[in-house]
Amino acid sequence: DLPEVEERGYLRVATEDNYAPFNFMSGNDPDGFIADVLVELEAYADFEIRQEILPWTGLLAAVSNGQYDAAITGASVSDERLRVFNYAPPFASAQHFYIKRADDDSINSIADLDGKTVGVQAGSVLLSRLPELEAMLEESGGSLGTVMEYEAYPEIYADLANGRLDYVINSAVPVNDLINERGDIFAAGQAVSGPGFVAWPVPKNSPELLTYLTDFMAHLRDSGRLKELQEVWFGESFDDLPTTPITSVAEFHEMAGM
Amino acid sequence: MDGNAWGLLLQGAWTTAWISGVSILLGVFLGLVVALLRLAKIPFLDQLLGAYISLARATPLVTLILFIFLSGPTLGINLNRSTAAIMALTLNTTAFNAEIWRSAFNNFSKEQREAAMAVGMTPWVYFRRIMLPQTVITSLPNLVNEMSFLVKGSPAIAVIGIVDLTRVTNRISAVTYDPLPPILAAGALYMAMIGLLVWGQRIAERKANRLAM
Amino acid sequence: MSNWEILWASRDVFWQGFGNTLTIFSISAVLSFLLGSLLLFSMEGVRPRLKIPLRIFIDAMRMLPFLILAYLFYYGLPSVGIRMTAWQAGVLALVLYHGAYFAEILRGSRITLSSGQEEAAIAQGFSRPTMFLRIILPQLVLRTRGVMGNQLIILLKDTAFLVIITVRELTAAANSLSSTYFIPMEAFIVVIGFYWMISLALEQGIRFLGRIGEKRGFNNA
Amino acid sequence: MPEQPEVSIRNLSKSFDGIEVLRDVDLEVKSGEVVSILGSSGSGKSTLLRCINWLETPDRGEIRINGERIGLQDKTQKPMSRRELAKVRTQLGMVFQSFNLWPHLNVLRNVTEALIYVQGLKKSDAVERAMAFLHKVGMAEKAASYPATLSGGQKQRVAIARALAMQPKVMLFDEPTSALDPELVGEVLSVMKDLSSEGYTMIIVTHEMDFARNVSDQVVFLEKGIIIEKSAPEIFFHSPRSERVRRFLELDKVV
Amino acid sequence: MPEQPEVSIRNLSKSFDGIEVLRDVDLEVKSGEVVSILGSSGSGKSTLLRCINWLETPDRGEIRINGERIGLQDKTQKPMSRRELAKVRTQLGMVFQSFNLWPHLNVLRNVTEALIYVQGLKKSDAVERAMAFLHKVGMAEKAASYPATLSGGQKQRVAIARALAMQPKVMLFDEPTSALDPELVGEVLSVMKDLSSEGYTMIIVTHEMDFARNVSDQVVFLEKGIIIEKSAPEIFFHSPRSERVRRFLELDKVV
Ligand SMILES: Nc1ncnc2c1ncn2[C@@H]1O[C@H](COP(=O)(O)OP(=O)(O)OP(=O)(O)O)[C@@H](O)[C@H]1O
Ligand SMILES: Nc1ncnc2c1ncn2[C@@H]1O[C@H](COP(=O)(O)OP(=O)(O)OP(=O)(O)O)[C@@H](O)[C@H]1O
Ligand SMILES: [Mg+2]
Ligand SMILES: [Mg+2]
Repeated sequence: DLPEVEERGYLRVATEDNYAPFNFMSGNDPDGFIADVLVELEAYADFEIRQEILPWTGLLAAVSNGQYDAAITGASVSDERLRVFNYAPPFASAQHFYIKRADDDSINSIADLDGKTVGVQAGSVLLSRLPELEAMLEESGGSLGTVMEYEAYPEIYADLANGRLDYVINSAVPVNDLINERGDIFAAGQAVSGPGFVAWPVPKNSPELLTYLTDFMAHLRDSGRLKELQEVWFGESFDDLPTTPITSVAEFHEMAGM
Repeated sequence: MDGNAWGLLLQGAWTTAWISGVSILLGVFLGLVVALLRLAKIPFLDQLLGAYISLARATPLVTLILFIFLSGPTLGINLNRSTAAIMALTLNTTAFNAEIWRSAFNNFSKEQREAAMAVGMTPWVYFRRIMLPQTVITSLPNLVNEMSFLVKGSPAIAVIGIVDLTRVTNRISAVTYDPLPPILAAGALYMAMIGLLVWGQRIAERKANRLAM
Repeated sequence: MSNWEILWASRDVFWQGFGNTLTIFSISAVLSFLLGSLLLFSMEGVRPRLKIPLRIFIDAMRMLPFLILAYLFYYGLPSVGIRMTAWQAGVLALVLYHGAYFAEILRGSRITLSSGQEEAAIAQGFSRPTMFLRIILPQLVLRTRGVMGNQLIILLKDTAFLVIITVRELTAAANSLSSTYFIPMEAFIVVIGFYWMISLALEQGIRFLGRIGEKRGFNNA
Repeated sequence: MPEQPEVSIRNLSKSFDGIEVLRDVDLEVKSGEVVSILGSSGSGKSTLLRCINWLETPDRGEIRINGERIGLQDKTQKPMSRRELAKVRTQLGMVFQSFNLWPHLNVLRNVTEALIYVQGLKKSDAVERAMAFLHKVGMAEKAASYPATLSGGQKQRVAIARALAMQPKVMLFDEPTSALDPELVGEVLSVMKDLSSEGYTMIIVTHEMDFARNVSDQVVFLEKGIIIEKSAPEIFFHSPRSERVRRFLELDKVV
Repeated sequence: MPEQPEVSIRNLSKSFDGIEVLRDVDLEVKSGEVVSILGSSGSGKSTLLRCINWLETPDRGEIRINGERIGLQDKTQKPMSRRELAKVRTQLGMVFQSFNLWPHLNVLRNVTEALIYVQGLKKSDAVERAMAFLHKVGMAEKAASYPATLSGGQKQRVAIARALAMQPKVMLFDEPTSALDPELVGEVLSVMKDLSSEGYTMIIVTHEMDFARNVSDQVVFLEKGIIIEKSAPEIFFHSPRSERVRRFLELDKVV
């Protein structure tokens, strides 16, 4: 927790390296939204920040295990993770959108997704919130088609491009980034879920650190730096995000309107 | 892909190469030791080693590496990443190599052993002068097979933050959204590394083909 | 709910994954052994011109990471108009890949088989295929049983790579449970338990071969 | 028209690593004839036998079994396919100097294997015939044993039974009795005599002079790959033409 | 005090899979004595020889080389460590029925290997001694060849040279001349005679009656694992006590 960190003199944070635009590498150096935020944090804090780069697979385990104090990455908030982690106030929306092939004219609205094959990451928050889409489809008299689960998004996009999938669901920020890079092939559609949030997981047994990071987020927001960085990296600012930490499922559901 | 990307890939390849290389050397040697200890059929130790081989072979590498890395601090040992990776790879490959060696020893000609015993060779001299030189050659295809699996399985070490060849590939494709070129390039580098081992095997075999009797 | 209770509640997911793993593994193990034997037989020189391409195929498979092979089959081939289901692509990749390894294992033992036995068979008028099937292959299997055990276990674990091409096998089940509920350790302990069960069964089979071999003087250590 | 020889060898030469092991060997063996090949160790006896059924490919020369060419196509001089070779070889049986039993099969199955999978006998017939020959060599009660548990002489007897059971036209024996005791030598001999009276042709490499004297119609002496004496046993053992053979025979008496 | 026997075997029994292959064998071999073991195939001759240097572990009985117990610790009756066994075995040389050469070493190194790594000779001395023995068996010019390229008799001669070069006190021969031609039999025999006059003790399993008659001090006849005759060659070959031996010898003459 925070006293330990202050005594130690440095904060150990885990980040990722292949989740653009949050975390990615330019050559050998971390880049992206998080990298810039860490610069701010370094300036804000009176202790050192030591950053370690891990792949997503082992990352949350290492944090919950106490190897690191917090995961400074783009982690979506979910009911299940809230059992183990609290979240600092969110810095990006994780609302879900569908993506289709740019040249596919058969899909123009959510109702058109009726019965079509969808790709989504296995075990993800996106998968667990599919019932919301199902409800929308049923409203328009349709139903959810086959759901294909993948380990990672690069493969999902590959299968969308080669036609095995009709559409893919991902959250706001990565969707924007994808369309930025490959707008020639893919196109974004409408939201298929209520609001969702991207935030930093902090172990449940570090309440003081959570408070500290909450204050830091407030500092970023108030100084206008957060908005700037969001516009640089996400292409839009998310102005109506909650400003308090998320520590329980009930809180989360209320914020997300679930 | 630009020159910069190639530079990163080569750095990753070097990491993969040296960590695999060290683990291969350790694994071949420790596998031999384990196989010999099992041949001695020392009660208890034999069962212990048998259980180790059985479990280590069945455990996926990623799990093993995470386990070593995460449980190290709990046990009060602070492993650096490379050490943890080498430990995990070695634990894994040793189990397979032990079975390769054991199989070679089991298949070794009974007549030759008896001839050695009859001239008064001690087990050690027999092992070193008669059995080992022949089983090294006959096990070579299998040892090189296992080495190839080790190199190919090494991407698992990325899970604790080591930037190996595969990790570099992921980093590049995360930005470009075009995974195929870096994957193919990495594939070529992996093939070059393992190709070196396979080539060595062919050379050694050609030199020793008189063993077929 | 404790982590173990969560896992218990999701036991269906595990059973299904286990069933898939077992099915893929059994099919691929049988087929790749057959392919390996066939490769070895074809390299024995019925057509000398086949020998070099086969050699190259085997070495290429040994050099190529399995993941890339599976990846190319599933994601790469559609671009040239060949579309396989995940299972077809997965099993085909496993069979080609491990078939090459089986061939190399058998070949390694083949070159140390005494030529006298082969000559005895030839002198009795055995045709090549019959001799291979009745005289050579059974001995190779007895002699390579330990290494075959290794290979089968690696094959078993390689089925886990098929998660990347959407085959929902055991590791996929664990991955998704552990990332959904964030219970990595427990989920993987269960998976290791399952894999270990299968490999213990394999080891039992290998031991049985060992007893057959022992009676025939194949076990000399 | 003269009777056609069962085995005819013409001009056979073979070298290993540039050293000539057989040089211009000529030999004709008539149907039902028994030929013994003598010669010192390394003189090329085994090699000659192995060339006859093309286990060793000669460098030059021509071998015919029953007038049929082995190894090379008669017209084109091209190598035979393996299938063709296998067919010619079914006329030839061979007992090896080093037995070459198949270790994964028990004694009975060592004998039945070729009966079933080459001659296509029914399993029960194969077993019956195999047991008959195993009886002849006194190995019937070891039918279920594996080669690894047999004594040297026992292995040799199984190897003999295995070759005999195929009932080929011509039998090639490479020192068939070297590991046998006198009693068994007698038994195996009587089996071989039966065979010869049944019309089998036999070529036997042996070191046992008595054996050669009593059984053969023709005795051949090889020296450094050349046939230096080829005659009926009465002549060979009593008045050999060559000095070399005389010395060879004398040494035998001294022992 | 009576002279201590070089090899003493008492009450030796051994069975395989419940079948007794040796039963209560007693044998004493004095220093410098040559003992021939005769018997039909499968009677247990090789097994007896293999028990003497503990390649086969007997079920019961005691074997002493020069008074020194082999296999079991004298006091505790516990099995010897392999190192201790190796030490006792240096007094015993053995030539196997199936040669058992080491295929990865050439002929010369097959002979020198144990000289260097067991007896600790310098390499040059080992080579010198090895070449001397290879000369004796006529294999000096094949010193650089590998076993796979040797003929049967050549392999056997190398195996003999390998055992002789160790200059053990007691030599065990398992049918050392079965694959040799008469000339070589003579040569090997004379080597063996030399050895016996140099004070070597020898136990020889053989099927060659003349050999046994001319060389041995004692002839032993095994039948189904029991010694049924043990006598000097003059008695053995002219007036054997047992009917069985008489029949055995008669058959020899018939051939
Ligand atoms: N594969 C081989 N490569 C090289 N040389 C060989 C090979 N086979 C045999 N030789 C050589 O050819 C010669 C003749 O060998 P062969 O086996 O025909 O002798 P042999 O007359 O049968 O002798 P023995 O009575 O000892 O069995 C020997 O000098 C042997 O070393
Ligand atoms: N490892 C074994 N397992 C089972 N039975 C065996 C084994 N070794 C030998 N025997 C049996 O023991 C008996 C005696 O064998 P041994 O080799 O001593 O005979 P031998 O007198 O040397 O015969 P030969 O003259 O044919 O060499 C044989 O019936 C043989 O089948
Ligand atoms: Mg020969
Ligand atoms: Mg014997």
